[in-house]
Amino acid sequence: MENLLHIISNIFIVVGTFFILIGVIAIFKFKDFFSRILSTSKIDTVGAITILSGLAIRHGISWFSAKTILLMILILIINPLKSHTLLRYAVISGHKNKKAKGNKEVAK
Amino acid sequence: MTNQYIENLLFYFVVSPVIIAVILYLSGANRFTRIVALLAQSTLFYFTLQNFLYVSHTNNVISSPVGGYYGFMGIVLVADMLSSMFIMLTAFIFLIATFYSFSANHSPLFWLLKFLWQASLIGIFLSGDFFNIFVLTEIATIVVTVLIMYERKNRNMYDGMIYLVISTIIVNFFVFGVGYLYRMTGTLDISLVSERVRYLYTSDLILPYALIMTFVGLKCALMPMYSWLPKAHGSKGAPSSVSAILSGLHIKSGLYLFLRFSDVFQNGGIDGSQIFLVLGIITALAGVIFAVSQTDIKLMLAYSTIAQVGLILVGLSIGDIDGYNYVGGLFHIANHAIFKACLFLGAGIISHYYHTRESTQIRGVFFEMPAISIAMILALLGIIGTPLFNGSISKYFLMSGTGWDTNIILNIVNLGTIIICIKFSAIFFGKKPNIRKKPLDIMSHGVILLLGVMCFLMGILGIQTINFLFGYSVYVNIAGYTEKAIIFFVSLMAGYVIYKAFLTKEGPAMKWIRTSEMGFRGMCFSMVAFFAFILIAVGFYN
Amino acid sequence: MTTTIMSFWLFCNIFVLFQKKLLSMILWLFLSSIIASLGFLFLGSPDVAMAEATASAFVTIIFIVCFENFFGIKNLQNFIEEENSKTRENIFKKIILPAFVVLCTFALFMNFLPQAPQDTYLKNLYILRASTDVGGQNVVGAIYLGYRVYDTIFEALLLLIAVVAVVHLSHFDGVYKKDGKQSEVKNNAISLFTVRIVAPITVLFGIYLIANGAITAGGGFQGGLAVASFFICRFLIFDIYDIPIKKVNKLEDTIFVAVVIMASLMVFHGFFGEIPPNYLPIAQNIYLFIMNLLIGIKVACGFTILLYRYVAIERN
Amino acid sequence: MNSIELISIIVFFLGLYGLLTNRNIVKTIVFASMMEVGIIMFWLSIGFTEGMVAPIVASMFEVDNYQVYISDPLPQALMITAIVIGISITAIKTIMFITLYRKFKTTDWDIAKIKSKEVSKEAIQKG
Repeated sequence: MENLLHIISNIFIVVGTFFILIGVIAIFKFKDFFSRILSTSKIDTVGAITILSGLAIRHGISWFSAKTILLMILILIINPLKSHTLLRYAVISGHKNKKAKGNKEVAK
Repeated sequence: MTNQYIENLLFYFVVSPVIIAVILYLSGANRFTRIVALLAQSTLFYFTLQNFLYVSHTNNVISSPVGGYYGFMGIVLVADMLSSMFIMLTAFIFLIATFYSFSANHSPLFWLLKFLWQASLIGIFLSGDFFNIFVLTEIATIVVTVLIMYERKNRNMYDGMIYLVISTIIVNFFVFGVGYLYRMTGTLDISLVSERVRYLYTSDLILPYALIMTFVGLKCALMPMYSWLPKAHGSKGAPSSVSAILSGLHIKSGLYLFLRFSDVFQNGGIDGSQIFLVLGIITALAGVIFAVSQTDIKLMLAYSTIAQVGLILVGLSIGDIDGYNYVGGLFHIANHAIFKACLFLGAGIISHYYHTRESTQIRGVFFEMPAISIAMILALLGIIGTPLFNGSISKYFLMSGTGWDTNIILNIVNLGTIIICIKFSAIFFGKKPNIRKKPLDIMSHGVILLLGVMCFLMGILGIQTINFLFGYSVYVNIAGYTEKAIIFFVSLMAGYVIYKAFLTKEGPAMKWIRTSEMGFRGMCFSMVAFFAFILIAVGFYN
Repeated sequence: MTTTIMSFWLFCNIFVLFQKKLLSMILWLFLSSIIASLGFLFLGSPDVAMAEATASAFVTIIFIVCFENFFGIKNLQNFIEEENSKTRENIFKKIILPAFVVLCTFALFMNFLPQAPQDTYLKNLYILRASTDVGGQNVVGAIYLGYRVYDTIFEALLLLIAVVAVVHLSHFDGVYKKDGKQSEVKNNAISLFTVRIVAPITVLFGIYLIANGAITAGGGFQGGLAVASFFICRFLIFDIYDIPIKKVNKLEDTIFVAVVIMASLMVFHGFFGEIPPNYLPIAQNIYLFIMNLLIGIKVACGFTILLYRYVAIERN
Repeated sequence: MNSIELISIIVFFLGLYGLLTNRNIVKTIVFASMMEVGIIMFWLSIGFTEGMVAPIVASMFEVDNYQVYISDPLPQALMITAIVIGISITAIKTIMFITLYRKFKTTDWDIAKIKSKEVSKEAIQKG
């Protein structure tokens, strides 16, 4: 039973790190700000939650896993708020995409 | 008084001003704040006097671990002869300042800051713990910054900013040095560290010594790191009682820390007295040159404070630890507190009455305010070191037994101080201004007169005061004293001639010295250069 | 493991140095102190990690709120700096000379590094005797509330003076304007909704830290800072400035007097001496709890006032 | 002489270098607080060994050799004080800079020096 738990938690952790790897690749693939924010925020949330659930499974029913579950709930609430506020203030402070800037030069 | 009762009293010397300050601040502005403040201040002075008498009579060191945790686990407050004298001096000068600013109804913020400043200074003089000195110096820095910027109308933000930023950067060096000391000796208590430092190699102690002495160097405004002092002491926004305490007392906490820390490192085998002798001489000379070129009376006094502090450092680091020079240095600390407080308070009243601080525009003070000008003339005679005044006694001991080269330099510094005082006393004579006479304020004028008379009294009863204050029994041989008197009168004549010949009109050189001032980056450079200089001097020549 | 984190912290600090724009410099500073607080965890000090994390958050809020009008203009400072240092040869004075001076001092510093081994005299005493002398499981809490409570009094005093200094040194005199400047960016429903959920959790976390400061890591200061972050959410996100600042200021001063009286009564008259030994642990725990509570409330009030001054009055 | 101490000394000197090179008052405040974090790191790196445990009684029992593997509680108690001092000093510097900026309209140390002298000269004539 012990090593079964370990195997499952190892799988979860590997999947989580794989998600975060995709997030890092996404940062370098997309050129402008908005698509980067879109990809990283989604993947960060998913990656963090899978790793944390992997840890929770490893420790079974204990105070440690209770704390990780509370942490997961907090991440679920705060991460969308973080990316939302970033996006909103970027738009308000007049951040334009790179492509749009290109047209402006042409217009000039 | 039983020892147990006195042991707890030490803690209340520091905490009672804090509680009084906050209560006064909370009670808001009403008629009683001044009276309560005066009563609290006089009881505090009474208890410091009692403590000083107890320590000087029974001649034992009171060390009271705060909280009763023995074995140096907590913080230990130490009151030996030197620190009780400093506490009494602090309480006395603050009592003088309370009398002085009694008539001007200040806001409760003023009383809050004044009592907190006194609490932190007494805390520094009493504390036997390195990190505690760091916390108390930070509190003193913030309180002084706010007090310098007290009057909203004519305060100059740049001076306050320079003072705060420079003092907080230099304190980082101090905390670094204390970190190394803690790592090597395992404890933070000064007496325990000075015991355990004996078992370490001297080469290990060089770096903490340099770090801590840079902090002490800035606190005593040594030569390269002096330009925060005229901004702080001569700042426009400061009420005059604040600059009097700053110049008379706040600079002494730096000297006190110098004494304490050089004792600690003396046990470890590092003797920095040669370095600080040279630095003291350079500071004294430069302070004199800068002071002569000033026209603003408060800046003139601020730069002369630098010169006097340099002189005191020379005294403390020439001879052996209990020699005549050491006693001269200590006595000059007390004298300097008295006459500088008197001069600054008088200058405050004069600049308030004439609405200007330019010495060229102020004339005829002697006819306008005879009481104050008599007191200030007594104080000026004290600084110069005229015979039968307190300055001459301390200078006599300072210069006793020094080689002929240091003697000449000290006489040149004395000549410089004479020229400064002549230039300063130009404001007393001349034609009577047509300004309407202000009502005589008994409190402040009386206090200044008291200080002036004290300068004279401490001169005549010099040997008794030294015995009372420091417990050293000293002897003045008449032949040496008369020789000093002759040299004094010669230099007085020479000073007058030099002043009349060169200094009445301001030449281009003088103007450049007056207006040249270090920027912020210059001060940071001077800090780093000072640190590197001490490292090299102690590291390679020890 | 710790050296990798610390080297990453070093790189963040190097990046702080070479930033042209002010905003990026402040954000790099924030990142470097967050990593430092993570490093403190690996150095075995959770208390300092918590204090450092909330401290760097507050300092960054203060910087961004106050220096807002310096970020927007195309690096106004560089424009001023260029205007003064037009000539190229002054590059020597600006970059090379300071670099040379600092490198020499660094070389001197490394040359005289002390090699003496670490002396753990006080460390052993504290670890052995802290929980019996002062009570409570957290030795760090026992030190700064029991052995060195003299330091803690002056630290609480320092916070009180900082508030007084900020009020006195600001351009506007002590008038407490009821409604500060509304932030020009209207806050929409999403952030209001989520902060309404998260804010109570931070307050709960703060009170938890204050409550068992003596048992687990945490204590008066960290808990107070966490509770203060709730009030700061009200200023920054909800734009509501309805907190009666004058009363909070008076509350802070009275609590400070209570702290000083409490400390001097309990510890300095050896009050613990008179308690019969079997009741001693309870009295010690009560004392630690009350001290933590008072310091926590005082720190929370202090920082609320500080942030109110910056956000409501200094911003425009 | 462990690696953490070396890194904190380097950060301290980085802050010092920053102070010497820039003329912007705001950047001086940033570099001063950077120096303070460097010193806090130096204090906590005293006697550091890998895998240290916090000095809380509960976690002390798991460690066998309590001499080495429990971190020193004293620097931690002191550094909480140093952090709180760091915050309040930075807060006061910021307020002073804002008032200075409102009066002198500059963020440069040397221009502020020149302007402060002009203000004092006016005060003399007017006074």
